[in-house]
Amino acid sequence: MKYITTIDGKEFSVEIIDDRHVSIDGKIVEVDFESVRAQPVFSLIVDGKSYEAYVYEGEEDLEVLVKGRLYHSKVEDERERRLRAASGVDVADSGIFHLKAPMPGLIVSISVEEGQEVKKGDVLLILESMKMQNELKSPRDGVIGRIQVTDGDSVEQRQKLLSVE
Amino acid sequence: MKYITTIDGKEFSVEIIDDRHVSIDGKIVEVDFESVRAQPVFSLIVDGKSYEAYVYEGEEDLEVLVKGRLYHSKVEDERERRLRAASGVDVADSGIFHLKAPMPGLIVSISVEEGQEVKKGDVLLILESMKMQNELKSPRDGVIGRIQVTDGDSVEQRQKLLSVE
Amino acid sequence: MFNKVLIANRGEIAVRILRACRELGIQTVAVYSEVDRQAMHVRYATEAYLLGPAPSNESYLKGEKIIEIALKSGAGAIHPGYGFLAERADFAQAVEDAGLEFIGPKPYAIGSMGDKAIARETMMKAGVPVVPGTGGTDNLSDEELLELAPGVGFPLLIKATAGGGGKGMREVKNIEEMPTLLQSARREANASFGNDNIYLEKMILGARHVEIQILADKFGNVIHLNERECSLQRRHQKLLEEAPSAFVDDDLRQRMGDVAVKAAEAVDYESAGTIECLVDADKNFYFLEMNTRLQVEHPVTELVMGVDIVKEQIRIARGRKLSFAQEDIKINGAAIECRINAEDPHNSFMPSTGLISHAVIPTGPGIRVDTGVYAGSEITPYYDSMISKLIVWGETRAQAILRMRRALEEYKVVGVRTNIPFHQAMMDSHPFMGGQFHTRFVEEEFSMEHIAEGKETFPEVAAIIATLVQHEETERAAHVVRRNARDTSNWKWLSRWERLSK
Amino acid sequence: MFNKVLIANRGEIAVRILRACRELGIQTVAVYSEVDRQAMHVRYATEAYLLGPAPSNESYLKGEKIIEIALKSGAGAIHPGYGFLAERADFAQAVEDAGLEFIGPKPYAIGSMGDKAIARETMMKAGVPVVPGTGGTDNLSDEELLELAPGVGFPLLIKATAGGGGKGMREVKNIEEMPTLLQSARREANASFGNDNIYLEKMILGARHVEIQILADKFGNVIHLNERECSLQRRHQKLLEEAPSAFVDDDLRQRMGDVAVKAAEAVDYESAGTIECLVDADKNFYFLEMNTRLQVEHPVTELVMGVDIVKEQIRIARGRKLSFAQEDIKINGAAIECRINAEDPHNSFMPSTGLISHAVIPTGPGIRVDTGVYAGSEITPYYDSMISKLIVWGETRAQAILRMRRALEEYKVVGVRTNIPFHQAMMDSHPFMGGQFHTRFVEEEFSMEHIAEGKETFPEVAAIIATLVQHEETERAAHVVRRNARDTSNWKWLSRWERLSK
Repeated sequence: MKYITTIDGKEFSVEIIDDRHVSIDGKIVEVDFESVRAQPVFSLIVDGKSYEAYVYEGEEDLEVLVKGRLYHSKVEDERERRLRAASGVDVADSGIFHLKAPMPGLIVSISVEEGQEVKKGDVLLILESMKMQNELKSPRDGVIGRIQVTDGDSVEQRQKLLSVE
Repeated sequence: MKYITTIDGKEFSVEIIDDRHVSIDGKIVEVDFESVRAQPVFSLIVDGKSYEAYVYEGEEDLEVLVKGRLYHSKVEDERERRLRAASGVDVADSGIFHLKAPMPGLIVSISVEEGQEVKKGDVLLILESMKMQNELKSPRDGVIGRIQVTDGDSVEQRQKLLSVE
Repeated sequence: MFNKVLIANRGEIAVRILRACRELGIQTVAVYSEVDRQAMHVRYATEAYLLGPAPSNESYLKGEKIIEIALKSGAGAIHPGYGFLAERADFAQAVEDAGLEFIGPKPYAIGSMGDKAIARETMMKAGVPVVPGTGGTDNLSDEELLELAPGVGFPLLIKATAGGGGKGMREVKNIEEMPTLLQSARREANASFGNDNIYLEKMILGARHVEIQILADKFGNVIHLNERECSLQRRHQKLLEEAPSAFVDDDLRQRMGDVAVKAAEAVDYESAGTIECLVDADKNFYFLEMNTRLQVEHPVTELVMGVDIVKEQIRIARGRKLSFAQEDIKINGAAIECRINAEDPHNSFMPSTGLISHAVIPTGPGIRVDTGVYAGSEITPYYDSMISKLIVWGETRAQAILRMRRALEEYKVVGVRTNIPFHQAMMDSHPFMGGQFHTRFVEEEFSMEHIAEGKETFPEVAAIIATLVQHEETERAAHVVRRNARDTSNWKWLSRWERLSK
Repeated sequence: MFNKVLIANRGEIAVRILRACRELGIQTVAVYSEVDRQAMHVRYATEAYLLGPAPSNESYLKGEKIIEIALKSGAGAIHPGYGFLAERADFAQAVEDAGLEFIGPKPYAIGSMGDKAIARETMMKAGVPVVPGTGGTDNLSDEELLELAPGVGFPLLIKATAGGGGKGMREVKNIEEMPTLLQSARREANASFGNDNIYLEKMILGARHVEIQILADKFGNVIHLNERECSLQRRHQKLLEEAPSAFVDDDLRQRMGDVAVKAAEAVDYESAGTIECLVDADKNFYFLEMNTRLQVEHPVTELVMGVDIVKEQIRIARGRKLSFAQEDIKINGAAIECRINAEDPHNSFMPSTGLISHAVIPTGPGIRVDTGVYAGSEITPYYDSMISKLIVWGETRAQAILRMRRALEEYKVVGVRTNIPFHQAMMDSHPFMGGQFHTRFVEEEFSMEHIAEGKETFPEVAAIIATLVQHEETERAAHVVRRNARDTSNWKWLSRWERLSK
């Protein structure tokens, strides 16, 4: 089975050959892979090198913690990949960014207005939660679309606050 | 719902009245009972007293660990109880005791012979496991029935070794 | 002498105090808000009583109700921990009036030291240098503060008089931005302490935050337990503390210790307290404030001095003399504390809420973890984001750093983001290793990304593991369809997948 | 100087050594048997290699294979831990011959001290008092031992010359039972050490087991780290150790320390080692044996002396001088170690095997846990039953006991039986609290049942909890039948039930 696996934006071509062998970018490696009972923990030994990994579903991807560093990963098989390629555009790059509340809290102030142009990194609004005021910033350049909250609103986690178009 | 609950051999009559009330031996108590997420842990608050309990299936009963002490418990509802009473005898008190290997190991020596009378606490055989020689003793008075192993045998966990009749 | 203590707090500090009580054979009473019903402090205590809904002002700030519970349960004393009611003189007074022992200083000391403005006055009178700022102990209005600001000079800090922990604190660069910041500081101060009084203080740039731990009994004996280095802060929140400070020499240590003892004596101090100072590059120090309570970072002092500060607080409240004299206090090795917060260091330290589905706590030599959370804990947005404290001891500071590195790598929390990667980067930072930093180091000079650059990474290993995990999941899906053909190996796929999809 | 170490061991001690290496920035190589593939030491090491099937003689005792792996992986040194190959002079020699550093003493020292019979000779020649027994260093046959036994006098002990940890040891009351016991001792010795030589030693009744920790570098510097109290044993297995010993006064401490240093010097000792002695009621002491390796109970010494013994071993092997001089060694507080074994104290301490489905490790001030197991670990019958060590430090022995009590109550292991209840009873035992015990105390005078009698129990609480848990399970079953009517509260029942029925 062939997969295209993306780690922190970098693509690897990984093929599962059999229980003990995979190839990565054409290079065959012998793997000893174990799932540790009752834990989200995996152990991989390659060429004697031992790697312990915590693997769990993140919000949007599979997160892999190896030697104290977290890797964001996405694994697609060839079929999925072809389908996505056929659709022409990468959904992630197009469309509208919806700013959602990362946690429940209180809207302290909204720093932008509908129709205003913003740059990546501009503060969009301030959400108070856990006794802290947290600045929510724009992840990209754009224009502010609909603002769905006002100052003083209590918001739930994942509630839509505004959009950047 | 009424239950007969046995704790370390002592019987209690426990009735679940509603979500917040139970009666134990006729005395009504207000209970605040919670199951802690993702753990075999329960929290009971009665009259302000806080009890944390680990509850898990033991080999033959429900084990309840409260304030550093383990309680062996058995819970029967009234119907079960009546059925058991109707059957006349308590199964546990009759019949044959089968000595099973509590863990895999090596039979080092058998201290008894078939037909021999033994008293509670007499050593039946010695099982070597985890580098230790472990004496397996008779849980009650009786006569040795069939011995199913000989010196030097390797045995699996739960394998029948001999019986006391 | 009391034999039952009510702990008016939650989280790791409630557990810390409960443990001290248990080790002293003292019965305990926990209080909790609705969202904390399953919390560790509730399960750990001898008794537990509900306060009210989650928001602090409906639960942990309800002093009257807490006193009522103490009386009803027969507790003879109340330990306030830190935060919440810990520095409220009115609460301490009410506790005393109810005939209970408040495990902390007398209301008078809280009042005169807990109010940051009065404390500055008191210290100035005692000849202790203070950071320049708005004098006077009146509650100044926004108008008055705006008028006084140019005299203090920019940049300056707005601080809450009832403050602590950086709550209600704002940096002000110029007069234009000041009105907005005054408002938000007051709002945060009110939310945190139920008191919106604020004052102004000049910012001393390039300084270190060094504090002296004090212990005082009811018989006028006062000792200090040397200093803690707390310069590593972000938005005035301490992130990492050490004892001793790599910057403090014996002479400065003694000068600061003497002043700290004097400051405590000036208000007939009793129990544990901390004198916070700024120290400039020339080793001049300025009194900042006194925290009239136990502090988050007390464990680093405990590890190097061999003194259990919480137990001493309880002993003092029970009317015992101090177990130690000043000459018994010797620095042994070095200790570092990392505050483990539920926040994402890769995303502006945004607080992270959710269910901790899995946690592995580091163990082994020289490691202490003070925690109130566990696998199964829900991190809610109602309280602050600190979930535990990881403290290590080493024979030397260098060994403590190496040990902390090891411990941070062992520490695994699944379900919420934590700032562990921040601390890992700090342990790899050369200025930190060299002890070269100041209170603005984290914000102005430190970059996680920069430190990460030099480190070996394992993207190929991550790719292989991610693919194998995904592949097994796919295999499992295929096998489930052919359910009748299941064998034991499929069960293996299944359990893995179930684990992953939880 | 080596930068990579192979750890020829498993379990908690492998993890302990791996951690020390990690804190020293040294790369690590683990070895493992087939059943240990998922073990913590395998996952924790930089590299890991399979040795063979589970039985020790096909895996952890395969010295040649281990050396081969060390050479292949580029490790420059081998740390043997304790047990397995730790006291095999032939293995140490083979390591040296392969051009690798053995982290431990030279083969000559292991040979002359590791062989208990030769060690006795050496000590007698150096004027150190020894426990009476069979002299001579020949490997005596059963016939010879039976002949010598009456001269030694009954009761006596059969001991393995390669022994340690009580393995291969038998108590003999009279000559009649001796032939059988000789056989079983030889069998156990062979299984544990690959060597079935045994000797006889008189039993000194009412004595204490006190041992002195030694550190020696390659430059002839030898220091001792004072004593450990190890009298609490069952079937000659240590169960609980302390430092310092409540029984040892400064005079005895100094006398024993001096002799221990002399003993180490007599064999040009290098690395960490322990001189075990019996001390009678009149404070006379007798050399028992020297353990030429790291010991299980080393942490209690580490906690009170502030010395990391494993790191010192590694530094010494790297050719460094000792970090400490004798005058730097000061006793600070008190430490206790409880060995947590997978065995059922209510059922003749029968070893317990199985899967640890859940574990809560105690945390907080003054607690150290050295462990190689975790939730998900399988306890197999192939190796010894110790799953972890719980070590506490206190300002005084009394405080350490109270802290241990707290820690034992926090420690939860679900899936296998442990001896935690035994240790809890010990902490409540008056003779233990008073420091009044000897090597046969556990077997002859201590009763868990007797201690339990006085304690408050909560059968009604247990009854309520058991009933509620069972009731919810029953409710759940009823709800599952009416699956369409499910609501969120049913999910709660379901998840509880799933958890219970795992």
